[in-house]
Amino acid sequence: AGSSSGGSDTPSDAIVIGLTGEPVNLDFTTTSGAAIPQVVMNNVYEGLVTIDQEGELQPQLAESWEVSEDGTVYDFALHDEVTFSDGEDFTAADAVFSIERVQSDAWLNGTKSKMDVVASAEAVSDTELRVTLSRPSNAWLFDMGTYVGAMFSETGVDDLATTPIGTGPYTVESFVSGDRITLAGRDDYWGEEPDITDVTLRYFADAVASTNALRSGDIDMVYNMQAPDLMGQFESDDAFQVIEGTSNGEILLSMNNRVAPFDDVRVRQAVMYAIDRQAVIDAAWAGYGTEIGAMVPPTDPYYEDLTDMYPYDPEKARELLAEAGAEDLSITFDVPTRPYATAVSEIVVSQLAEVGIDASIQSSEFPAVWLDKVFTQADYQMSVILAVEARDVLATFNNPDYYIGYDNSKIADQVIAADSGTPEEYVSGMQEVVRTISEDAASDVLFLFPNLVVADADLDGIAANAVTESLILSGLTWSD
Amino acid sequence: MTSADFAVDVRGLTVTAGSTTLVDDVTFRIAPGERVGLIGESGSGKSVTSTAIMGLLPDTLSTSGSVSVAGGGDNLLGKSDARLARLRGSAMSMVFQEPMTALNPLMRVGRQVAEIMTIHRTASPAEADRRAVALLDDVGLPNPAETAKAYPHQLSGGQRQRVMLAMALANDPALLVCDEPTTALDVTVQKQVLDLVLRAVTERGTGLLFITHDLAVVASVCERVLVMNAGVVVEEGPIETVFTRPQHPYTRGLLAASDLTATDAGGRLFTIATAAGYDPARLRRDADAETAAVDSPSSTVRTPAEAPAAVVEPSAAPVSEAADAVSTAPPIVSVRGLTKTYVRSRSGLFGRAARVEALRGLDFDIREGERFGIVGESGSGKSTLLRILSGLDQPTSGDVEVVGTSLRGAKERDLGELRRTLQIVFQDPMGSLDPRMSVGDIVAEPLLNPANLRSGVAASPAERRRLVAEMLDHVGLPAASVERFPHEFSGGQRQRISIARALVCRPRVLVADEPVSALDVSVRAQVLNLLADLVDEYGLTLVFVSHDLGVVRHLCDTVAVMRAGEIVETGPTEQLYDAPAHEYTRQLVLATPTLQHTLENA
Amino acid sequence: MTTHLDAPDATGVPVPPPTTTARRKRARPGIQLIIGASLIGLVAIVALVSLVWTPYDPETTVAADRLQFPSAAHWFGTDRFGRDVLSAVMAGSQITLLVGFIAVGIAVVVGVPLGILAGMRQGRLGDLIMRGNDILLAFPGLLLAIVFGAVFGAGTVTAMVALGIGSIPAFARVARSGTLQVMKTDYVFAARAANRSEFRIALRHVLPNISGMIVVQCSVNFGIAVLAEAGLSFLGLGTMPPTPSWGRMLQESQQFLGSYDYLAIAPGLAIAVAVLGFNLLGDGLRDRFDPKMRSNR
Amino acid sequence: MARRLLSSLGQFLATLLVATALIFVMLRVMPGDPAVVALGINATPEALAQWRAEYGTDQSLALQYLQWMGGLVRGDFGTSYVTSQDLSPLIVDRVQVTLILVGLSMLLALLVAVPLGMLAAIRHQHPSGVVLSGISQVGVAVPNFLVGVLLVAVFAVHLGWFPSGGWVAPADDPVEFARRLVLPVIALGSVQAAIITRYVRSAVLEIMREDFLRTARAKGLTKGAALVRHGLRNAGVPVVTIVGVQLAAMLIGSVVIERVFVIPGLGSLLVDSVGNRDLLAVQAIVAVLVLLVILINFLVDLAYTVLDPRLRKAA
Ligand SMILES: Nc1ncnc2c1ncn2[C@@H]1O[C@H](COP(=O)(O)OP(=O)(O)OP(=O)(O)O)[C@@H](O)[C@H]1O
Ligand SMILES: Nc1ncnc2c1ncn2[C@@H]1O[C@H](COP(=O)(O)OP(=O)(O)OP(=O)(O)O)[C@@H](O)[C@H]1O
Ligand SMILES: [Mg+2]
Ligand SMILES: [Mg+2]
Repeated sequence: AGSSSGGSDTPSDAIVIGLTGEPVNLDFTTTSGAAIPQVVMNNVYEGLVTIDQEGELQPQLAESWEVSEDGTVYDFALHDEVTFSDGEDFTAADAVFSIERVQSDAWLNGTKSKMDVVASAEAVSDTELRVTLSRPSNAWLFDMGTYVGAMFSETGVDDLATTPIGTGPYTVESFVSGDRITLAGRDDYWGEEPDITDVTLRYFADAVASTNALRSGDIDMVYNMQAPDLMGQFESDDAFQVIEGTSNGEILLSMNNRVAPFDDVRVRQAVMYAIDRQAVIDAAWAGYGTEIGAMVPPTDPYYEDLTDMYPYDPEKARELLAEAGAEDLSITFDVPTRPYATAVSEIVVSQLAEVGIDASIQSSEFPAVWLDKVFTQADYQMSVILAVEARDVLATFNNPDYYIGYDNSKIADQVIAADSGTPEEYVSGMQEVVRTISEDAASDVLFLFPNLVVADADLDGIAANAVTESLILSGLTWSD
Repeated sequence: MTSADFAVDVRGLTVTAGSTTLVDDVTFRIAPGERVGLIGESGSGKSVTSTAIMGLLPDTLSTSGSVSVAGGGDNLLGKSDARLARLRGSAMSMVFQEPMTALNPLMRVGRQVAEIMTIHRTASPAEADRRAVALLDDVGLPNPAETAKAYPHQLSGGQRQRVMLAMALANDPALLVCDEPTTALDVTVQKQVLDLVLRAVTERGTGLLFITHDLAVVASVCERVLVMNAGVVVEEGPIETVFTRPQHPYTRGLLAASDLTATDAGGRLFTIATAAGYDPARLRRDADAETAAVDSPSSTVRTPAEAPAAVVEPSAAPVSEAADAVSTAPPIVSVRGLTKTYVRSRSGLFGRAARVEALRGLDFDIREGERFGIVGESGSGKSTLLRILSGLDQPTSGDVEVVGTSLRGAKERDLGELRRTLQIVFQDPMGSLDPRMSVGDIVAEPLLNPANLRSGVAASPAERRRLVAEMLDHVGLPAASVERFPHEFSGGQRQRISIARALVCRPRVLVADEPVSALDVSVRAQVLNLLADLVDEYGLTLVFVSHDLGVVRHLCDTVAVMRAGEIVETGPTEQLYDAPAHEYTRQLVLATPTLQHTLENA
Repeated sequence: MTTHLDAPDATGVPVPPPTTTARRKRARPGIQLIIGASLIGLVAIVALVSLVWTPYDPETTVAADRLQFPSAAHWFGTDRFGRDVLSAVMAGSQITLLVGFIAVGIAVVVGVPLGILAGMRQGRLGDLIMRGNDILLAFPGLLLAIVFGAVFGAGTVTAMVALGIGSIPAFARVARSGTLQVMKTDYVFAARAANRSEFRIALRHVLPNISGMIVVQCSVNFGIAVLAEAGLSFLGLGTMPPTPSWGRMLQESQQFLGSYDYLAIAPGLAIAVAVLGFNLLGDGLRDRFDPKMRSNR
Repeated sequence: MARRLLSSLGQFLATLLVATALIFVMLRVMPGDPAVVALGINATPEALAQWRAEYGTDQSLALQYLQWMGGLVRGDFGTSYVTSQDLSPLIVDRVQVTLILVGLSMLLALLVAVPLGMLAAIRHQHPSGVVLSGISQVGVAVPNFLVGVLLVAVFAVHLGWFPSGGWVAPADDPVEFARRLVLPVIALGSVQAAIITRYVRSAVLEIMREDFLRTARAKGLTKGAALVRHGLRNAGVPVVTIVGVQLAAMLIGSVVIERVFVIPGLGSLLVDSVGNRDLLAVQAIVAVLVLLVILINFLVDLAYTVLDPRLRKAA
């Protein structure tokens, strides 16, 4: 496949993209992690709907849809003449199959719960699909734009790990583990064929290696760059373009609400005041990233600027700690082995020390150990993690069994009400919920993780906003 | 080449290492066909002289003077390596001491011999291969065509030395330098090699520089001798003259110490220090007497003393009166049907486990108070026997009883009694002393185990110090030695330390494995004297191993001759030497060069 | 076979002048030994000083001071958290020495007795030990470190222990071959003839006489451990932040290459100095301990 | 030969048994459940149980081990928990990559180290020899990833002469394959060259003191010629030993260089598999590693016997 592709000598229909975090396989129905949907969603698989760069829902396989008055019945009109890459036609039956499959045992990934709200799905005709929800949900349709809503072929789910079959513009040509995945454009794609039909995704364990490859002309774009300090060199170089896209990822300084000392709201609030978030962004991520104050990215409908709620005020922090009788705190800080986490942790520890909290870093191998110890067993005091899933504020805080251990009694009912209400009620309801969570200082959202992209200056159509996990390839094109 | 009237001409050769002078103003000349010996004790500068002639000295040494070799142009000193290389192996050749290491282990010996011809282009490669086989034949190697294909490790020491010789002679050099070529060989093999050298140089008219520390050897090979001491040639002249009328006291000392048949008034061997009382002229007369003795085996060799200061007697004399008493005493060591088989671990990858029958059925007794000598060539099993006697190794079969302890299958703890009554002195005086222990600790070590003490009670540190001091005094070492380390002593002194350690617990049996083989002649006499004194003083039974017949003859009253794991002959020393019953014993006696003998033949 | 370069002792009195001067001359430490010892001494002194004093706290981040080029205030500059690189390099020497000492310590404490035992008991026990050793040999330290890192959590301790276990075979081998040599010497036979127990022989004769080889091996493995720790830190399996470690500093400096090169120079140089020091020390010691090598100086 | 092979095989089996059993236990006590890693956060207990049943990780350790060994006997490493891929072709792929990388690096190292080591030995008293051995000392002291990073910075990023990394199978594109190997092979090989130079130097120095070399000079060879004709092969044994040791160490040790140059080798697979708790993959890697190490030792032994007739069967 397309191997040598220096920025200038790349054929106009080929591209090599550098990524970090290789998928172990291509089956997101049984394997977690954002790396799989990053490759296959919108490229190999498509959904009924998709989410655009501004975070808005857009039709994809469904031309249009209608929602019943009570918000529980969705009637989708599907595109005609859509085929899967194995040649099979895409029909409403496939959509029913796909939705029901999420609810079945075949789908193991935890995100399947997003489909819990679906009561039934039926194929009214080949192009007409009716989905009935058990209760109205504002979130469901949005979720259908993520990989939970991927449409599978009834006959093409035998080997999802290596041979994904979808309706998207690309097929997986090869998967060399530890190295690369190549995608090839489909001739028989139902929509507009992409300009670039020869895509190579190369995986780098190390961000520096990927930028080196970019600079030596080996690759054309580094997507979701993990070494922000390298950006400066590209910004001053005309041969490259640097894009700071948004993402759904929040850097969450999680505090275990169930164990001392963070079972005391005053201690949690003290931490909020103790952290100078802009300084964290500057030191840990070279100034890239946005303060958002809560676990809601600006692209979400119910975003509200809460950054002023806890200004940097070490004095206040010390007061709160004194009030809580928690001076000279010693805590352990479980840091997953990820570049952002180690970078953030060093500055956080230093800032906490200022207010008299002695945090000792304990490194947790990610994902294995961190998932086991911190996430599953909630055997931790403080941790830090990049939460990448879209619209995850509720998943994080509206579940007392979750590792954060936030007591959701105050918000649980508000959440149901908001989800079931009108879109306007949904927005205001959710803002209410988020404010409550912030007041309780359930955890400290340090900043919104930027989706840093560096690319050859001649590359156009880069979908730099990581609104969902997916990296949308079809818009890419070379300018001359 | 023909025009030269010398094989080598050395003038004022001086070699220095930094500020130390190793060889000082040495001048000599060897005529074509002349055989010149260079003698002197260890470290006197013999090897440095010979390597300087060959131009093989390390760069760290500096030379002055001049060395010319027939056909080699003017002074060779200071010439480039490339220039000298052209002469080495063609105009002059050298045979080194260690046959085991002097050949390239990875190259077939035929190729190594052929190489010297191809290097100097004296033969085409094919021709060289052919001539190599012929040369190997010349030096008396059996089956030369086969041998040429062998690797060095497949040949014995004597055979390797023959290969070296074949190599050295290949290009008919004007000068052959031999640096102790037979020191590492058995006497029987030594004789063959010496004969070979002699024949080769006479046939070819090669000048020979022969280095050795063995006076008898030099006498048997050379016409003229240079005596070297501390880098200086102190005396020079025809063998006959130098050995019978030495002018320099050092030469006289060497002669006296080498002569194990001569003792002073106290029945002790001469040392360099006491050499003044030694009359070298007796060698000549003795030799005559010896011939007579061989002619009529029944007569005992007893030459009346001539020198006023010395009683010259055959060595057995000091102990002869004790011999009768000994023969009636009960055996303190009794060996019956002793065999020992080693199973060598696989040599290399494809080797099979080799079985070595080191001892094949020995029977003998040693009586209390006896001085029992064991002689035999290398590998005949002498050391193995001693290790078994001292309980350091297990017999494979047969019975061994030492001081009432049966060693067959004895466990370490059963050997307490044996360890207490029997002690050992080893060959290598450096190797038998732990370099990291002070002399005091070394000598005191046997005292640390209470089981070794007669009293059976642990000795206090003070007691130990007293015993050690006493013992050191006995072996003639100053009390201050306790704090020093082995490397600060000379070879002879180290052997004294070793003896002190062996005797500190007052054993009844002393076992000595070649205790003087590694020593210079000058020191050898001292140590032998000391041993004889201590054996008398402590009433020890002595088991003494040596490959040197002269030494055994001086010290022991009974001798056992070993060959290939068997005792071929045992008997009273005199009888065995004078009338060897076994063919091998006879060969051994004949092959041993003695000054008397060779001077007689010269 | 043996050569005697000493003067004869006609009088039975020790002969100090020629022998001891010759000794002293030979024992004069080689240039390698001097350089090696000085470099290690430097690292050790820096480590000691850093225990009580460094120009700045090596762990405190100062956002305002990030990425400053070397200056009078910060001789080696500051890193991306505004920490003083000189202080970090100084403090990093502690980890380096610690890793070296513990890793080598484990290997010595386990490997040497095993090697001596295998050398002294050449029967089944010896075979068993060496077989076990061969098995361990198939697990290089890095493999152990990776697996241990997963089992016990990556970090300095894990790395040290894994590297230590990984170098046990080297020490066992050296100890065994040394022991085999010593056990063949006459002084051991003499000690056995003097009724000394095996344990005493091991302690009094074997250990002191193989100590030279062991020390050489130690210094070699010290260097190996320092490099391995750096490599592990590079993989993210070494010392964890915020504890300063040269390997991690080097790894972190990577993304600043080309713009803030000084960040790589200081730790890179420090690693090279330490490893070079230990290697030179090892070579120097080998020359001293190995008589075969001596004549070569 | 057959004997030696047999004993190698025995050693392999014994080592494999112990090693894999150890790894098995170790991976089991390791924190982190492969099911959780695979299914991720939010997975339901039922889903986890189902996953475990599917991959058999809920069975007893002994049974899992036996099953795995059974597969191994049939030359089957099993199917990865995590990637759902057949492990055998994957491992074969990775081993190939590592062997090519390591083999070429060692070749380069030897080509550089043997002449340089000899030169350093012959000139050990001249300034040039001292400088050479000084360079090799420094070379040994530099972490190899630093060399790699610098090579990339200069030759890939700055000068653009070579790609900064990546791997192309030789069958796909031989030219590109070679271009991509240049820098990693230099990075890995140069440090090895420094190490081996030191060994060659000391082996040659040792040989230079041997009696037979003096003999060779006495035969009329100059110092250098004697060394080349008689010394080299003799110096071979210690050099072969260190080459064997280094090769074995590099199989996993090259992981650092693999990381720098983004090369999918065995070491990288190990690091990834351990991170993913891909127990079967780790097992397979360890098994292959043990096999390779023993194979290397066997070849080293073989080289000894080729070099040294004393080690051949005493006829
Ligand atoms: N390369 C050298 N550098 C310094 N001193 C040396 C060197 N070679 C030999 N010597 C010294 O020169 C003196 C003479 O040594 P040489 O080897 O010539 O003695 P030798 O008479 O041959 O003794 P032996 O009988 O033991 O072989 C000794 O004191 C020795 O230590
Ligand atoms: N530990 C051992 N393992 C295997 N073979 C041995 C061992 N010790 C001795 N041998 C062999 O036993 C035979 C007798 O050896 P031993 O050392 O007793 O001879 P020796 O008469 O003392 O010779 P030397 O005069 O050379 O000291 C030799 O062939 C030797 O190679
Ligand atoms: Mg000599
Ligand atoms: Mg012997």
